[in-house]
Amino acid sequence: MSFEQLLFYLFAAILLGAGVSMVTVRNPVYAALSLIVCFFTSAVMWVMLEAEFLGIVLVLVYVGAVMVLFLFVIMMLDINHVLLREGFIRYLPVGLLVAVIIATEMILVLNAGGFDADKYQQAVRQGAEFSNTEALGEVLYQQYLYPFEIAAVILLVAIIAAITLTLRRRPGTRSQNVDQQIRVQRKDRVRLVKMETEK
Amino acid sequence: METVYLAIPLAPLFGAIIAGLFGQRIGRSAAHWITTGSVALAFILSLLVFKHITLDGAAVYNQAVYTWAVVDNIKMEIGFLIDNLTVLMMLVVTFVSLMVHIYTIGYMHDDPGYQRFFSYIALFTFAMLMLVMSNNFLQLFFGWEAVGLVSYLLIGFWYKKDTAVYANMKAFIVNRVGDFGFLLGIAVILIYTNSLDYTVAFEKFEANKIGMLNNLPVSVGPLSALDGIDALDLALILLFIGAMGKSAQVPLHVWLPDSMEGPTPISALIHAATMVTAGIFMVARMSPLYELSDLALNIILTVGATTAFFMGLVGIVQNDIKRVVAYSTLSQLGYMTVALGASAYSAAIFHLMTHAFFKALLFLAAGSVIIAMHHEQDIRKMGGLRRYMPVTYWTALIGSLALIGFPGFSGFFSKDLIIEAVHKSDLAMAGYAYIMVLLGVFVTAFYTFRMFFLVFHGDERMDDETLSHLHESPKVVTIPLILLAIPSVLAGYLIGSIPLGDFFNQVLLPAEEGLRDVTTIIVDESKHFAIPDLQENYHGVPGFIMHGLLSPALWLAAAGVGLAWYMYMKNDELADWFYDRFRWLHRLLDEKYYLDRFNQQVFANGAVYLGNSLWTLGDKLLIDGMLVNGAAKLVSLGSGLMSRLQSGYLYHYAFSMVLGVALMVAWIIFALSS
Amino acid sequence: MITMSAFSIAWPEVFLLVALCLILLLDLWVAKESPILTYLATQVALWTTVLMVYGNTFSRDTKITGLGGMYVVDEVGGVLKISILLVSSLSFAYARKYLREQGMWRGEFFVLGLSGILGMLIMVSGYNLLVLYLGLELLALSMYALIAMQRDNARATEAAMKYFVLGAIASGLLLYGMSMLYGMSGSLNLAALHGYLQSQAGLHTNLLFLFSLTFIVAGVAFKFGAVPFHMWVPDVYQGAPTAVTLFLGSAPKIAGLALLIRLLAEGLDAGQSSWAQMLMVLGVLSVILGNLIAIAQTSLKRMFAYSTIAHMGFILLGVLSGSNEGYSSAIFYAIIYALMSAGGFAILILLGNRSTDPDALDSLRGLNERHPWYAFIMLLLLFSMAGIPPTAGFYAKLAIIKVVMGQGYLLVALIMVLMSVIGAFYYLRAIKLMYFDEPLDATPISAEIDFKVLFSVNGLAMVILGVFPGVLMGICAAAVAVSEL
Amino acid sequence: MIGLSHYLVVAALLFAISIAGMFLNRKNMLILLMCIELMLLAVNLNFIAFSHYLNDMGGQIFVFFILTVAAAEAAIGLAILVVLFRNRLTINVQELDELKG
Amino acid sequence: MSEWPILSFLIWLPVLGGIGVLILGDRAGAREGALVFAVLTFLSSLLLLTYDSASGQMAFTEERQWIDAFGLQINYMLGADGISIPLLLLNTFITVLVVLAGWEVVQYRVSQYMAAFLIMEGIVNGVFVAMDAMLFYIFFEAMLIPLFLIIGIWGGPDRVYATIKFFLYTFLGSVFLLISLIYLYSQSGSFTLEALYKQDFPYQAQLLVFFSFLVAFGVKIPMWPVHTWLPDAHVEAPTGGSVILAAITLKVGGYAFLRIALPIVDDATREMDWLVIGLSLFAVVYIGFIALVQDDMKKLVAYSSIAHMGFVTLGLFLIFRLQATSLVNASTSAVMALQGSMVQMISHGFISGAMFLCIGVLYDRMHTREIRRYGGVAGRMPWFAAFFVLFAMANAGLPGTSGFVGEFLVILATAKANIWIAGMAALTLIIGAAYSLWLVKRVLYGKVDSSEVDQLADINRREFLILGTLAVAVLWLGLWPQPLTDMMGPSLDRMLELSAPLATSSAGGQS
Repeated sequence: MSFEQLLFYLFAAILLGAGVSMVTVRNPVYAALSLIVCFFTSAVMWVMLEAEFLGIVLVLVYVGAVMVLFLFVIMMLDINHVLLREGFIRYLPVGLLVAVIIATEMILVLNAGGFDADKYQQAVRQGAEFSNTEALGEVLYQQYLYPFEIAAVILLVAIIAAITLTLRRRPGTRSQNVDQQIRVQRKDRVRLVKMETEK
Repeated sequence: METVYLAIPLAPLFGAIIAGLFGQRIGRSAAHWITTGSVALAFILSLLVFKHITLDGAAVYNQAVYTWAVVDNIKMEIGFLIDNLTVLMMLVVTFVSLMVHIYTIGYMHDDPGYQRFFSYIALFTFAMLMLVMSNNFLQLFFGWEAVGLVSYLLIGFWYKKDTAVYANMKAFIVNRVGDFGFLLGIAVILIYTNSLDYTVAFEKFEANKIGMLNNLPVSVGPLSALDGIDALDLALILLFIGAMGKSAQVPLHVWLPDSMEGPTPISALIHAATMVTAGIFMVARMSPLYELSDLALNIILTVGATTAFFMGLVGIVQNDIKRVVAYSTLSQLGYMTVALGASAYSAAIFHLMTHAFFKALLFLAAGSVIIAMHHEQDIRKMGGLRRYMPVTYWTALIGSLALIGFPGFSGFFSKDLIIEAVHKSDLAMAGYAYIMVLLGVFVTAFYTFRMFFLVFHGDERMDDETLSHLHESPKVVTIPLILLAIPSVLAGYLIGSIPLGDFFNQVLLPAEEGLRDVTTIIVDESKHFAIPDLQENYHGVPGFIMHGLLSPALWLAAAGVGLAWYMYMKNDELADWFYDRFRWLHRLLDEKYYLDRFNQQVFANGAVYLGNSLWTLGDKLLIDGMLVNGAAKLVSLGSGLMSRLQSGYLYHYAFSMVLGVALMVAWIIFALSS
Repeated sequence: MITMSAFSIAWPEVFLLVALCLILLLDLWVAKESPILTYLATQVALWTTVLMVYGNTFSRDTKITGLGGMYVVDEVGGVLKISILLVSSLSFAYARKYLREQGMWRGEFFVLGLSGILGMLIMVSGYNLLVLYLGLELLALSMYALIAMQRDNARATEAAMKYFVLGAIASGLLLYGMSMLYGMSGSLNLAALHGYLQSQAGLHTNLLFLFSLTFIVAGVAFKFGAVPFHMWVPDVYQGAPTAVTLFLGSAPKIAGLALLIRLLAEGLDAGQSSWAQMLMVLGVLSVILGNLIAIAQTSLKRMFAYSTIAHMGFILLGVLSGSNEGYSSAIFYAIIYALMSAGGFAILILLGNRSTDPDALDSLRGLNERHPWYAFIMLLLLFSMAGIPPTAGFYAKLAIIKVVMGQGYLLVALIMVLMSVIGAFYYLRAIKLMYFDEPLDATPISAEIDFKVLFSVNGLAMVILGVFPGVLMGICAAAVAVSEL
Repeated sequence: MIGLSHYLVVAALLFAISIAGMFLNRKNMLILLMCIELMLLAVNLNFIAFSHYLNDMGGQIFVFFILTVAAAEAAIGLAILVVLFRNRLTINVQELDELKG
Repeated sequence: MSEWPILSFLIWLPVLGGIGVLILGDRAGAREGALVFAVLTFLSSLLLLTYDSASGQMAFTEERQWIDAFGLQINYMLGADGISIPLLLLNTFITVLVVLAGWEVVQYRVSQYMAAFLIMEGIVNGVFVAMDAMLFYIFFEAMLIPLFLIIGIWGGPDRVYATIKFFLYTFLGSVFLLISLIYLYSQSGSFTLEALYKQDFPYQAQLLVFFSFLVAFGVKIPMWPVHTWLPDAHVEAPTGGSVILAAITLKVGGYAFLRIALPIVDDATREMDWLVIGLSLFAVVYIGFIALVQDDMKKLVAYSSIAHMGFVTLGLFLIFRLQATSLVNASTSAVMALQGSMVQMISHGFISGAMFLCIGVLYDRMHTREIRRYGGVAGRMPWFAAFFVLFAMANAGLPGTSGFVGEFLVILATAKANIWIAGMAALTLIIGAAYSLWLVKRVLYGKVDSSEVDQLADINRREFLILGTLAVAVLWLGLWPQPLTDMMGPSLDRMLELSAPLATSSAGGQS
């Protein structure tokens, strides 16, 4: 078994293990952490696949930004995570069953030999002088300019959306909404309620 | 002449329309003047035609008036066939109708529906004339149904009377049963002759007489199940079923007695003199066909004989004056039918004529009595009326004598002729028929005079109130009685010229080679020699009377009268004795052989029951309940269940998506691996 | 090497993006005083884009690609884009009343709406798996935001959450399929993909291809809301603010069809025999399930949601033939459907006012009493949805059924018609409420003139298109014919 | 020697785990979001493996964009989550069933 | 033929009129406007009488390319011949009466009411003149919409059930029609009827198509066992609705059988005629008995309509057997059967319409259709009674009224094919009389024992006018049907030639 294989199996194991723990641990913080582990390990795998830049990005952007965001939210809405696993065992068999079925199906297909074609065999190894980042950059900015722009729009939209959804005035500050006041009508303020007489 | 022919039916129609639509506006007298006038006109014109055709011996008129429709190259027309038979009928119809019109003026005097009544009877006259003047089956059926309609309207004239509206519905529906056969008969004839014209039918059937079934289309379809039955027989029997309906032959007679719920004048006009004889007329008209089928003739003979005797029998136990007359009508119609069966068509028509006169007379007389009795019709509550209403008495006597066939009176000639004919006939059923008609004579005599004595003789059994007002009826009533009494006596003396003469031997259409010439009435001498025989040894009226005196019929009649006189004038214990002794018989007759009850139970209630069960089980339960609403319920049930799938839980949704993919993948894997 | 000038081919999209940013600023600075401005600007932007698309598309006579083969211009695209834009502008016009009454009037609505539309346009002319995916996401993200915009409306947020999670899963599936395709062909470009698959023999037995196909179809089916990927539709339709539902329910369906056509008809047409079967299963299931469940509904929005599922089933069944007729009739159906559903939801906006945001089927009660004309328009819309001639809906169904029978799927055709009989039932029930029942409340129905006019036109269009369906049909057919799919 | 299919299998397993996670966890919306991230991760692994074995940059580009979009998605998702929490004071998936039928 | 597109005019004039009335709204003039349009349409439909019936060919034809896309070619193709023209006239005529009938009675949403009927008229005209199968289908379906609303809005208490039942029933029937039309198109490449006549389809396919036709048109006519929508619909519908339903829409089914089912899938029809004949006879008897026991007047008349339409189908489907009869004389009477059916349709249009109008007259006064609530009406409403008796008698097929002609011809023709069938059919003489007269007896005759009946006022001028016109029509058709039969004859010959030509017909005549 070559060193590479060793690495692969090791990290694959960690990756999957972390994944499993993510869906099984009771504390969301642990879940987030195990997800981070997933990211790390897969970053390693990507590097093994000579996608260094993306590996770095994954760690920086994901672990650095997204997961932090997750954790932030977790902290913000502190949830009673004792309840979080109620009935977990009950659904476990079904969940496992589904997962197993899916997995077996996929593996069946993937190992059916579709990818034994020799065009997948000669994965050329670049030399040390090769810069994945540069290559990526060239392709990105020369061929994939259009998607790049779209991605920009997506981010813009994400910003707008996030703000629209979450930004709200402080409850304390008093300010009047003029057009509301102008448009107000009787039925907005007065509501006739019909009630049962108490027995 | 065409215009005259046209005018004869149209005049009453015109009168009817005027009186009917504008009756309220023009008032009572105007209404009866117009209608009576129009009928009178029709009568006079008929006389004119009589002179033209019969006396001057003009050729038979057989023309279309207008084409009703041409379908599938078959001309369906409205047209007239005017020969002696027609003329005779026209005279009878218009005359009696005229009498009844006049009579009605008095009889219905203070009835709110005065105008309506007149328009009806005028309308009836029109319909009846169309019927008798027709030269094709279509128009025959038209008239056939039209008279039925009018009789329906007239029976139910007093529509507030439940019995009346029940009777008129019964009458129409029973007649419809007859028409059912009649229409099919016409259809079969059409199949064979491809035409609805009388003469064509006569010709074609004459051309290929017997066993036409084999080379004819009816072999298509299950009629082949009727193989062996000559299609002609079939057609004629079906037609006769129609006649049975109209002419109230057993078992389709049930409507006639009930029809007495209508006003008396129409009982006289429709249910004695004219409409009910339509069947007789039709068969006579079809004689060229009926001559070809012994089977049909036998059936006719049997039915007629049965009616003649058994209906008369019922007449004995009736106490309603009109019903007695009605049953006598039934039995007289039976006589005519018997005559037809014995292929003594001329005799039948002759009796039809005489009967029209004396029966109308009897009815009108009864009506006059009823007026006097303030619409009391029970003969047990009458008696001794002779003193109070002489005219009615005498005319009634004449009528009764004519009815029982007292020598010299019209009835005698016609009835004896029939009995003789039956006697001479050698059809299979002739023997049975002969006995029946003979017994019938006795019965007739008995019930007729039972009624007569109970009404006019003996002590007055009515209450003093009515007794105080008893008086003879007004002129408008009595005049028609007298006018009708005359022919009731004299009509008989035409025997030499009409039934036994060559009155009916007019050629309808010229003979072609291989065919006999078709005349109004054809009797196949080779087989049915009754009438020819009688014609030979007929030596004038006196001889006929002499011969009559020796025949059993007369003595039976005498016996009947005598018995009646003894039982109801001398000692009435006898009646009670009979009553006690033959209680069952009395019951049977009183219940009219339970026929009405049977019809009511089986047909009327049966139909309703069937309808209800079909409706509730078939339509409501099976189709609507199970199929239609059932399907709807099923769908809504299914949708309810399916909407449960939408649990609202995110993981279920996700699960369903994943499951979908998983299944699709599984599907392809299996599809490829297999 | 792609230079900025290359973007000239995509100038409708570019313009729309610019307009979007401008409107964002406009809303920030000006709209405080006159909120109407944002709306007007949006409409102007949309209509200008329409003109641009028209000029951009129909000035050329053949299909051309640009931006490194990632952007395609053809007549189908043109027709789809224009209809998307028009329908969207219609939905905005309807939305206005709702937004004002429900206190939802914020510039972001229009901005996000526009970004969604931009996403659709990108999808329509995307000629590369990546571009299609990005377009899809752009649309999806805007939609999530729009749905959740009514922040203090629990139902809306629930709907948004559900839509978000399921949508993410769906795009995950789609991506997985794309990755597989990429793995097989080594290319993301549809043209290349097409070429590669053409070269492959025995594609319909190629396990990997079918595998990836399954995921692709699943991803697209989700956008359509075809069974079993339909679960989001009813909840989202009901939960979302009516204005958003209206928008979500109309234009994106056309975009979804575009995605379907680009991916399956152009990219994977070699595997038509295979995906046809999948689409058939999904389509039949949708037609059955949608119509059946719709009967049980008491909420109008939810009922429309299920009926949408059924309609989408029809579209899928139309596409599966893989023939030009099929595609064009599917496009025809999609356009007609978009109009119908826009009108259908508009009635709810119409019935609503400051105090009420109607959703129940009963809110239609006695509409004929309250306002005969609106009732009549709604009647036309409903009959059109039920597919009763002489309304446009009938011809849409007719065309699809004809295509299906042309393929020899008699049984499928039978199921379709039988289900549309069942479907007729719940539309009739709605009509019954409007015409045969007494109104619950007699509050007068008020709307501004533009709303009235648009609503009337929308309804009458169903009849006009029903009497002269030839025109639109012709356009669709011609477009498909020219752009050699 | 590590072949393409090794990576693919790992990705597949990851995918399956994420799906199982979605189904198993009925309480915490956050875990659901994380599962989505996991799913995308699996896809990314696919792409990168392919791009490596095909010597084609396209795959990596795709991953690049997926990362971008995923980030955006996460942002919006979390935003919605927060709003949801504000409305319901819970992010319990099981209590998210007001809309059904 | 004529430069002026009279047929299009007949379709679109009333439709536009209806829209006009709708826009006019409930303010005054809705009635007058509707009347004007109805009369205008009627008058212009009289122009069709210029049709030269001897030819038997399609006349007044119009043809326009309408839809040509997605491989669908639908033509706006109109034409009228001796078969359609009488039905057209019937339709335009009845509509006028219906508008009059609703004059005072309808007070709720008058404009919508009138508009619905006008639009209905236009659509039905379309059905009768469409020469393109798909066009026919479109009109055939479109009919449902106005009728649905008429019954639903102005209907009785149980109207919702009735109207939805009616709609779904008929819709279910017609979707099969749609499928088979598309199939026929895919085979022959054209929707025009003429083309479909020429095309010869494989037998198995014909069989399927035939059954779909049977369902589609059988529901419309309606035939047993798919008739149950009719009584409900009639009972709930307003008077005008019932009249249109009975007088016009039922005819569409018969017309469709004659124009589409018989000629296009003739082989299958020939093989299957026993089925339809059986069903028809069953209808005549079974339904007759059911009609007997109804205690709701409208239900009674509705059921009697079904029985009468049984005669229509009987006549239509006998032609094959008739053509197969080997005869001593030339005629096979097949034409007679067709004539009978057509006349029966027209006359039933008059009679049933009249009956429902009569019931309407009573209903407007007493607001009940329960027979037992009546009795002795004749005393209070003599004129009404006269009309009612006349129409009841016509309903019972009394000679001299139109009701007789059709039954007479059909029975005569039937007897030629098979005397037993004729016998069964002729039972209607008895049953028909029974239920008609029993109705008359219970409603008109007897003592007046309810105060309401005692209050009844006789018919007013308007009602008199309506019933009077119908009475004239009924009598005219009964006393002199020749103009009608002459007009239809040649066209029917043509249809017969298309459906059951003598040469081939002997093949499968009996089965």
